[in-house]
Amino acid sequence: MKKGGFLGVTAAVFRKDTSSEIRTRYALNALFLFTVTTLSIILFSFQSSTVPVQVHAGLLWVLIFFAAMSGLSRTFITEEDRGTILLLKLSTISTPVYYGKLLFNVLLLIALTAILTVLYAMVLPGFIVLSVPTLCISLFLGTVGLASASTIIGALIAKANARGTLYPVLSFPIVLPLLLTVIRATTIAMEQEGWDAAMDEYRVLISYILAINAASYLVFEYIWKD
Amino acid sequence: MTLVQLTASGLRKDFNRRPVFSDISFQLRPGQTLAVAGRNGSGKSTLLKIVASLLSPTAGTVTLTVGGNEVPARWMFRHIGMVAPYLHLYEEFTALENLSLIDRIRGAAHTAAEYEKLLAMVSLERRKHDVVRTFSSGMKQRLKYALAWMERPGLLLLDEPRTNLDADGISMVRSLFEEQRRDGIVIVATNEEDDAVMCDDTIEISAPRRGGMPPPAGEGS
Amino acid sequence: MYQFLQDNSLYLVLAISLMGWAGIFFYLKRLGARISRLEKQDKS
Amino acid sequence: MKVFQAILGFWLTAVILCAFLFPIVPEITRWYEFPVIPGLEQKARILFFHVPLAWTSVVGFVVSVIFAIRYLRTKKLDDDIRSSSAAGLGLLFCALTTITGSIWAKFSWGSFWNWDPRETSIFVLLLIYGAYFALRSSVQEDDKKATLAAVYAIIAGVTMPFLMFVMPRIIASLHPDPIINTQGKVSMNGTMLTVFLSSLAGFTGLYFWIYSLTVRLARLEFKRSSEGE
Repeated sequence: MKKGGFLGVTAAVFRKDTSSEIRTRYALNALFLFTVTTLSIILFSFQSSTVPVQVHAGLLWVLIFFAAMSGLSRTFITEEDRGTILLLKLSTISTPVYYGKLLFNVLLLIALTAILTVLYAMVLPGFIVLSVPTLCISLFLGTVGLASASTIIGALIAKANARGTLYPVLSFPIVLPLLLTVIRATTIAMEQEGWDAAMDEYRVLISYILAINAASYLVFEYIWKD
Repeated sequence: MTLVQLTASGLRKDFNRRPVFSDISFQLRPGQTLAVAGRNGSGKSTLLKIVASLLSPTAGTVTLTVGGNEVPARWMFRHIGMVAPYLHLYEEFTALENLSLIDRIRGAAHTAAEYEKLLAMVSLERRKHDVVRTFSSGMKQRLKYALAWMERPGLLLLDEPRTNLDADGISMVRSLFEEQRRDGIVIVATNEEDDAVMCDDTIEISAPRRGGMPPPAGEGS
Repeated sequence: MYQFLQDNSLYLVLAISLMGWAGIFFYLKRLGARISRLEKQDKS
Repeated sequence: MKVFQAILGFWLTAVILCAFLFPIVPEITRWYEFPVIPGLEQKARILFFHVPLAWTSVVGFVVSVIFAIRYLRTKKLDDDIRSSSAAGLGLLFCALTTITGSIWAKFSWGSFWNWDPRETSIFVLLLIYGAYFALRSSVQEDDKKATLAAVYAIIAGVTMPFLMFVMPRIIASLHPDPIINTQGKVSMNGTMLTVFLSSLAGFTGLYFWIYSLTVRLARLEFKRSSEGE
């Protein structure tokens, strides 16, 4: 990229998506409603019974996973549905579009995860964390990985029909290794002190993030064309 | 504006192994204009998309050279301005925002004065702070012209150029067209005789018939 | 009879497996021949 | 081709005979005897068939990913035919693995499904195959279908090794039950290993035989459908 530079264009795509989201609230509304409904369902079903730690860790990530599934495909689908993707194609190459949208999804999911976790901890007193740093690191890495996988699958799904059902179906086997690892890391955060107790899990998560992003970088060009 | 030269050779496109058109070749030098004619569904838009490298052909090549150097397909957009019915704007943004956002994504940064000038050219200066959703289809079409014209592209692709435009709009398109043909290339896909006669050349595309089957439906003209 | 089958169940399983394999084998061979025939038809 | 088929025929027949006829004894004295594996006994024999099935379903996946990469490079629909045929066959073998596996699980561990690491891995492979074909069926246009399917196969191919790596660590911690680990401690003697490896080779050969038939059939179908229009 000569003019504007790669980073500049990526930032421009990101800015366009952010201000579009603020104007239309396609994803935000869906995510907000999703959070409220699922949390209240969990609250009603648990009442005051105590549940083991692993269940909390698992449940939290089930929430985050489905939230990602309901919100993160929008950024590509709206471009495709409204026919604005051609305008983008006539304006830039694939890579900055991909990274702009990835950045948007990552930040959206990080914000969502933060809110979800705080709400979850407030509403369910059984959610006790021994090591807050471990929790934060796991949530962060898990969210980045989940957002990365969701973004490339979202780009795929935007080109297909029957997207609503297909999105979780395609994503689940891809993110399962990530989910299992991050659930384990979250469990460790609730059981052990010290930020490095889940070091192995961090390594797996980081290499997952690197691998999925490298693959996405290589294949996105092919989704983008045609 | 940079001087560009466009060569298309042996272009052919199949949809699901059914040919839309085949063996289309042409060469355009700066100052040349070409009209693409054909029935509805004959693949005029498909041809334009292929020339803009938005779609890859089943066979054949499109080469764009700038100052004698060939431009790789993924960078072609830099020299292309396109106006087409299937090209949509960001409706949640204002006219001005559409210009500046796309400008940034293109990696360029025109000044506010230049945006004003463009909007004045397409007579939208009074509505520049209104979101595009509230625009009439003619106004959207005008804004598309402003977007296509912003970079002063070497190659201008117009699909159904007068869609939704009033007499004023059509004369604006005319003057753009004349301006562009001084040292740039224009390709117009059209059904209207008036548009075709403006151009130096016309190519007529029709689906290669196979056993009397009608050409595939669905792909808009 | 039942006793005999139970004592020699291993051989029973063996026999079934062998028959199954033979079935698959000859089915595949026939399929291959049929595909070759179709390919020849298509060429000519 | 004829020779290959004849060899394969004898090869797998021999494997089946050896797998069932060689006796399982506590104390090995002769070359053709298998050692007793505690908790499995006669049931150990399914090892010679179940594991190769699982292996071939993974081979199918790998072949599919390789041709997916090739398709993206060449954009020739023939590579897509090969990729999707490999995946289709992989799906079949994956289903067979699941069935034989859960029969074994029923007799060894008492229930058809235990979510032990390998069961879960094969289940996820099944999900990937399912998702792959769901994606294919939701796209109409040939080129687009092939591209999207290829991209998905590649993404899945990148994440699958993580599953293989992550799974045993995670599940072991959730299921400390020692019974489930018997599988990991399978100790084979030389004879057993030879038969086992021969079976792996035989099943791989069988896979590629069926694979070539499937590809040829798919090509014929492809040709017919483009001419028929």
